[in-house]
Amino acid sequence: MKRWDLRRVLPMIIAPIAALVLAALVSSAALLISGKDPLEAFSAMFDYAFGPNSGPDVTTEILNKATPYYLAALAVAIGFRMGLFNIGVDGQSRLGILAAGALGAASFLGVVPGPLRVVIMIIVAMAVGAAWAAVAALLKVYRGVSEVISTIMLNFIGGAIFAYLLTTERLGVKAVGGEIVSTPLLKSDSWIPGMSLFAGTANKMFGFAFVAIACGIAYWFLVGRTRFGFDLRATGLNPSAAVASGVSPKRMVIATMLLSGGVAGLVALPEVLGRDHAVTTSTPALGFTGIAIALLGRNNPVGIALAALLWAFLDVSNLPLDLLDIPKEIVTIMQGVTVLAVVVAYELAARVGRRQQQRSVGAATGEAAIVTLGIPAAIAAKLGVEAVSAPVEPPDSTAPTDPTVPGKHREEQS
Amino acid sequence: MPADAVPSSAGGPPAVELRGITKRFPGVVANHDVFLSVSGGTIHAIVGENGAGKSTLMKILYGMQRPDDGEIFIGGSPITIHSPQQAIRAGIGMVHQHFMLADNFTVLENVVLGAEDEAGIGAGARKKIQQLSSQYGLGVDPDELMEDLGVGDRQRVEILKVLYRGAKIVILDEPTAVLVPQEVDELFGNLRELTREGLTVIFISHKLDEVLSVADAITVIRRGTTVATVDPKSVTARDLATLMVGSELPSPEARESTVTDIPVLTINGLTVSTPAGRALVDDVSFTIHKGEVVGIAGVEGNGQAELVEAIMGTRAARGSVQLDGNAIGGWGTRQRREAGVGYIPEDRQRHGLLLDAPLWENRMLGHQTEPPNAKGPLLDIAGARRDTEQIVAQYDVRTPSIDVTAGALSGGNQQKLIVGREMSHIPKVLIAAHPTRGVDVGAQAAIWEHIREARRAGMGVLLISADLDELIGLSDSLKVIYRGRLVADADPDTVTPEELGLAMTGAAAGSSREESA
Amino acid sequence: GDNGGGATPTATKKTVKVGLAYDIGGRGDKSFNDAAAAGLEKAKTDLNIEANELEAGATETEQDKYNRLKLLCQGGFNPVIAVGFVYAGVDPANGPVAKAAADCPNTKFAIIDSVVDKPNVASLVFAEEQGSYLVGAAAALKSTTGRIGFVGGCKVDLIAKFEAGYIAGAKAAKPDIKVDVNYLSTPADRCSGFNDPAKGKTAAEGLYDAGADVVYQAAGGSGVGVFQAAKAKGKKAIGVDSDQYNTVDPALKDVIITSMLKRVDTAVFDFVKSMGEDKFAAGVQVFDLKKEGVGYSTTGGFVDDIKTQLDDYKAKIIAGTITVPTKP
Amino acid sequence: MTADTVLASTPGGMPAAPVKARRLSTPVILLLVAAGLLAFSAVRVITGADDITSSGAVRAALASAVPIGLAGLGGLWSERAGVVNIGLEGMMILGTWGGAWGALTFGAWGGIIAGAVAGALGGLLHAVATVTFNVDHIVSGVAITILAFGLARFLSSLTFANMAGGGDTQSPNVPDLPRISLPGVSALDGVESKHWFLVSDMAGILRGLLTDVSVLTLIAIALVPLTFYLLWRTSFGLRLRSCGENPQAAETLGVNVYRYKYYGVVVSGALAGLGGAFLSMVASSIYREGQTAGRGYIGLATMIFGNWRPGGLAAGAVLFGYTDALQLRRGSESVHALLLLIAVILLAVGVWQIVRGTRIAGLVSIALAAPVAVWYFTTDQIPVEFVQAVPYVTTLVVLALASQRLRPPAADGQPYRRGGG
Ligand SMILES: Nc1ncnc2c1ncn2[C@@H]1O[C@H](COP(=O)(O)OP(=O)(O)OP(=O)(O)O)[C@@H](O)[C@H]1O
Ligand SMILES: Nc1ncnc2c1ncn2[C@@H]1O[C@H](COP(=O)(O)OP(=O)(O)OP(=O)(O)O)[C@@H](O)[C@H]1O
Ligand SMILES: [Mg+2]
Ligand SMILES: [Mg+2]
Repeated sequence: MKRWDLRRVLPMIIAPIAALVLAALVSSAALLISGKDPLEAFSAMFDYAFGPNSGPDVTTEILNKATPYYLAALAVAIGFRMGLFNIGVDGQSRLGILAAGALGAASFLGVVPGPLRVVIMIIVAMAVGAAWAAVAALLKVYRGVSEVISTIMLNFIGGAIFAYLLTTERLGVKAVGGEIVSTPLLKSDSWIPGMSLFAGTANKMFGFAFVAIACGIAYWFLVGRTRFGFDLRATGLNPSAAVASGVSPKRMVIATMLLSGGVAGLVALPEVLGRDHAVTTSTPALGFTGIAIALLGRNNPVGIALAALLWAFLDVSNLPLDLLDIPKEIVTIMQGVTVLAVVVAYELAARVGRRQQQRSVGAATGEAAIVTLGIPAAIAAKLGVEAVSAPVEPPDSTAPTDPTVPGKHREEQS
Repeated sequence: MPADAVPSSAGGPPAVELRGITKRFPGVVANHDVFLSVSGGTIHAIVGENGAGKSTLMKILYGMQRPDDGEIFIGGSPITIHSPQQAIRAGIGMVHQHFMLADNFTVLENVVLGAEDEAGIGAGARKKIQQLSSQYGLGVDPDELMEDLGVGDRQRVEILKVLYRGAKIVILDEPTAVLVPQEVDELFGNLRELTREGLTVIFISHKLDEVLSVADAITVIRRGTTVATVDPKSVTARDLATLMVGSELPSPEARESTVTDIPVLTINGLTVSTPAGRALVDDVSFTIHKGEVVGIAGVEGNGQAELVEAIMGTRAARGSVQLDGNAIGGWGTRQRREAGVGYIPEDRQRHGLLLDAPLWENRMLGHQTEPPNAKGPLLDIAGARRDTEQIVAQYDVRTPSIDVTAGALSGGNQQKLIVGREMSHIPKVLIAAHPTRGVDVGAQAAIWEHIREARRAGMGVLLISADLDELIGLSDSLKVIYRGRLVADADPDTVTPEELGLAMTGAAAGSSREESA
Repeated sequence: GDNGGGATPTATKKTVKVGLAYDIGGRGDKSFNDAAAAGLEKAKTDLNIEANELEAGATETEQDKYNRLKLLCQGGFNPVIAVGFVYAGVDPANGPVAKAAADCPNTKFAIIDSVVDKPNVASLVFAEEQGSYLVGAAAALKSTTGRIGFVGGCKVDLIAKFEAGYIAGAKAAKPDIKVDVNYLSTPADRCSGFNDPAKGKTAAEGLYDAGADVVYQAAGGSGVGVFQAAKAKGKKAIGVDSDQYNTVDPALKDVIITSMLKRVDTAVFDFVKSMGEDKFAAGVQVFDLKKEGVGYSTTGGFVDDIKTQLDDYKAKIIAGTITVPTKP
Repeated sequence: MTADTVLASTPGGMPAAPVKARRLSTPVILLLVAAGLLAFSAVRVITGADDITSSGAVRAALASAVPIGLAGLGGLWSERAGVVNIGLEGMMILGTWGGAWGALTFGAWGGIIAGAVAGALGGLLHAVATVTFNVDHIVSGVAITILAFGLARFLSSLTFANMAGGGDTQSPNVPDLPRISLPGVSALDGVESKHWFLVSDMAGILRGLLTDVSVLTLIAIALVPLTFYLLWRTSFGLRLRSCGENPQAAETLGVNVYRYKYYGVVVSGALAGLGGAFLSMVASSIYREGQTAGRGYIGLATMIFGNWRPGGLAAGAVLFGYTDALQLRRGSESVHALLLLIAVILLAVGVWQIVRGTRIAGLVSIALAAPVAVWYFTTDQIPVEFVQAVPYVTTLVVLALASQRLRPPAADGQPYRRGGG
């Protein structure tokens, strides 16, 4: 078995595609039930997203929407890789962005040059997000509180703090004519400029997308290429073995939670720095979206990127469905089914892969087995046994390595 | 108990007969054309190397695995068994190799589970359990919580579970692995009691002398096939071993002492307590010198695991631990390992491997901060891969490549990988807990040889094992642990397994057998 | 959404294609969005129009709103009506409506509840505090216990306007009246209090138990819970936005003594009508008492006896002798 | 290491049994309840926050506790069978839709059934994913919640949107279930409104619990002892729990683990669905999108809080329901009054700890009591944002204090495959 064995990799590629097809079928069925034409729906979505009219703008928009999704999913994935469920991305992101937004617009920082203020905002957002995540980490480490529950509670509590602070009596302001409370608008020197992807589009891609990409690369490098990453993965794969290997579980939980919360703090920054230029009470909650996307992308930085784009495509392109009087909830249904189908498909693919590995192990060790078979003649003679000692014929012992043999495999018994 | 309903041994059809059983797993033929005939009212032993297919065969008989081929006869009539339920209905009961008990349930709940129809789950069941317990002298209290019981009691609960269901055929898969000789004797007493009542016992063990002493017939399985059925009176343990392995065993190597007087690991007053204050390891002190193997004998659950964990730094402890002159008591596990403590954990799958990761990543585990696995804070993947190839070759890990996952390897090969990994870092001290548990004879000899070799090179070894022969054969000095205390020292040159076993139960505390190390 | 194909042509000059974008909650919220829908429905029957309606999703960015507006204007809809302040965005000068209006300079836009200063945008805003003042006075006058209540769906400034007017009106009518205020949510949970009738019910019960006998709700979809509580306790309630006496479940009608009318329906209808007559006027249109843009309902006849007093307040507000506060 | 290490003689007797979690005896519990009642009563009299023991607050607490408790019971069934169910929220969403739709189509009782069935279908999906396909339990739960949200909206656009008074996001008014009052208790109204020390408090509590109670509330309350009976006193329950403790062992004893896991998860979904139906039928008489507002997760927290036992879970649900009800009933004042209570409790705990000899913990408690008291005396109200966080803070604090005594089923959340052991 080679390092990149096609037999092992192929199921992993087929799995998400099969899941997508299934999701499309399910939503088609839903559409047919409500008397709509699925093809019309899908073509309207594609036309809106990539067609000549709206295409360039909407495609850019998909990228822009995918950017915070990507960050949210990365935040979740860091935890997932060590078996930690950070469901609190939402709260961490809101507190982080509020602190960053308020500070970025604060007058006492007015003298600081814009780019430096951006850096300060990024650092503050990460620090506050990490600090809020640390509450859950400490509760887990020292009080044994499951992070699943504590982060959910902390989302509500963080939200309360956010809502308390972002009012016109405190950190918030209201623009003339508007009703939305937000932090003061950032000065334009601390905006991150966007870039046009296609000629003549009004919509610009967030400059922060490059930060997100950098985060993805950093994630890949950290998890796959560093000692810390090894500890992280080892803990996720087998916590007790990781402990025996020298990983300190407490430190690991805290470090991972801090990292995850830090990235969570970044989630809303692309939009704030690139478009809104202020933090509002309606910062979208991306915690659950992040979980779903991390799962779809198998916690892999490239997979997450693809999943984020898919998710963003579905979210953005459903807009024209209303015009056609097609219920756009089918998109949510499709998202839910995709996640479920993808994880099931990966599970099945992993089973196929595992079986293939066992076969190849069996094939490699089976040959060795045959050589040693047979009773030494001396012993047989001494004991007078040979009645039931027929050695196993070689073809049979290797039979299961032939994939076509319909042996009763463990996987098929249930 | 249905003592009457059992076909008598002589003359009638065999109580259990298996014909031509074949069972394949992906990549493995676990059973191939197996024939087995067990007479009623006897104790029938099955022996074979690890992975020979014994457990699989019994699981087939008990309905937990379906054979690909072959027939089963109970009391002479053919029967299909597709689930444990059917097996139980056919009068078959099984005590599994690993305890099948729910810790958070009471004894009663564990026993009646699945057999609620017998006597309900309340007072009736309690009465029945008490009655069975006294009838067979098991001494089990139905209302105790499982987690409060020791291994011996657990074993008896397992047997009680089988009896409670009115089994006429009782399968015991390695029931003695975790028992001390005295407990084994008790168990055998129980088994004979059962056969006197007319029950049939099928019994799997790796301990050949035990088998010879208790069985009425012995079947040897090798590589999934029945090799022979022999009469215990006409064979020796050595004959059996030869049948199992299929070749002559290497004779035990003559011992030569390599012990120096340079201490490498010194433990002083080491104490591990539960949160409630009970001492699990109680004021333990000893020294390991360069080139010395110190063996710890003890019944499982007397603090060995905690002692190892305390030395490895994965469990809080009081007292001092000195490695090569450095007090390492306050160090974390990583620091200890980097300082030269090698570790072969007791449960390799739980503590030693990442089953879903490839071999080369498993090679890094535990040494992820050291060359060849790391350069500074980064991993050195190429280095680790190269070194893994070398370990695979040197330690005869049977695998098609280093990219398969560790979970795809057999237990013995997994163990060889772990041993190779630990040895290749040339530890100053090796903490080896049951280094050959679940490993077949060939691999066992190889692992011993590796340990001896490293010892010659000056490594100190702390050896913990349930295999008394291994302990005696490998150790330069032996200590007995009982309830967390070192209660006796023994000289491996003179002590016998029986004496050691006696000391392990605490009975010999203070007796004349101890000698100074 | 609605296909809006069935417009019966009547005496208007040309067919107007109206695109309407709802706020979160959308059609069927029995309140704010439904008021806009009612205006559109009326336009459909009375005028020669075609219409299409788009709903907002639960978690949207400003960009999504902008995309929605742009989809409508690019789809040839003119005018495009944005229902709700969210469409103005954080910075109305640069928000979804402003941007879409810049992108489609030939399309006329209307925004409800916010002011967007663009040559092709009409801003339709309401003096909710004035209407609330009147129902506050009504509540105080109707109260026998000297204690009344207010249930707000979410603690945001817009709802505070309702609260402020209500309290001011009540105090004007009865200076020693006690007003208990209870908000159902905050932006902390993304204003779930607009969607949780159970919370509305619990909160209103708390107010009634504390002695209030009239409760005014500005709680969107949770308002029905307030009416249920009133029914169960045999107390009274005041509706909001549309004449809820007419929209609520018949069993609950008799608890609603009046509703604070925020004539989003009229605003929408008038706006569509003006488009048909080519009379689009950019700029702010304040729908206040004077313009009958806010008011109180009398359906059910519960406030007939105090109508003169209420109308007196109304006249004073119109005349400017009373200025109603917008912050509590 | 010398020869004399050899023989420390064995300490006599068996090693001490591990300390078991202390169970409170009935008199102690009664005493604690009485003390609690006294404290509440005193705080009410001192602060004048009559709502903290009013019948209305108690009734609201009950109504608030029921959906959470049902979700928690759902979690219990599932996790006792070894399957973590974080999809409770989604199953609840399905239940809100099912309850309203069923009630509108078949009448109120039909709503109960439809709500439970809708939730059960969600549970079935979770079971298929986790039990049959061995998908990670949390993953499946998250996916089901996403799916349920879309499905409920889709279904309402198919059903409610066509009904008079309904829309894509809300249903018409849903027919109500009967409500029951214990005869005679209503008469306590007079006593309650006097605001006497202790007497009025007890009257308020009794009235809240015994009058004007929906039958679905009664059903929900009855489900708590019923769950206990079924899971701990029947062979069905023994088997189901064995799947959460040691499925391999259960398998070897002939228990069909898959089947019992399916039972557990499907019942779990049905209970969560019932909780959803309660929301749309009893708590608000209307289906409204987003109405569950995270109650499924709170239910899960309640179950953990209750140590995976029905009684503890019910206590947790009531605590959460109480704080939730209080914050909704002129919360700024009521919760403000609770500050005093908290200060008093902290002080009492501190003194008790010092008496017991844990000086430092005691001093910490007392030190914490001081700022709370200061907060109370220097303010009149608590900002509404914080008032609304009270239930979550309470849950988190209690979990932080109690988590280490908790004992989840041993095989909870672990994948299981037949023949895999
Ligand atoms: N639960 C399981 N699931 C899948 N495969 C398994 C499982 N248990 C064992 N195997 C397969 O069986 C083989 C060896 O398993 P096991 O650990 O029983 O080895 P063994 O026979 O004891 O080996 P050895 O003789 O080397 O000790 C491996 O190839 C592995 O793929
Ligand atoms: N569930 C399984 N899936 C795949 N292979 C298996 C499984 N169970 C057992 N095997 C394989 O079947 C072979 C026989 O295993 P079995 O457990 O019967 O051996 P055994 O004789 O009981 O060994 P031991 O002495 O270690 O208990 C093993 O080599 C293992 O590879
Ligand atoms: Mg084995
Ligand atoms: Mg075995």
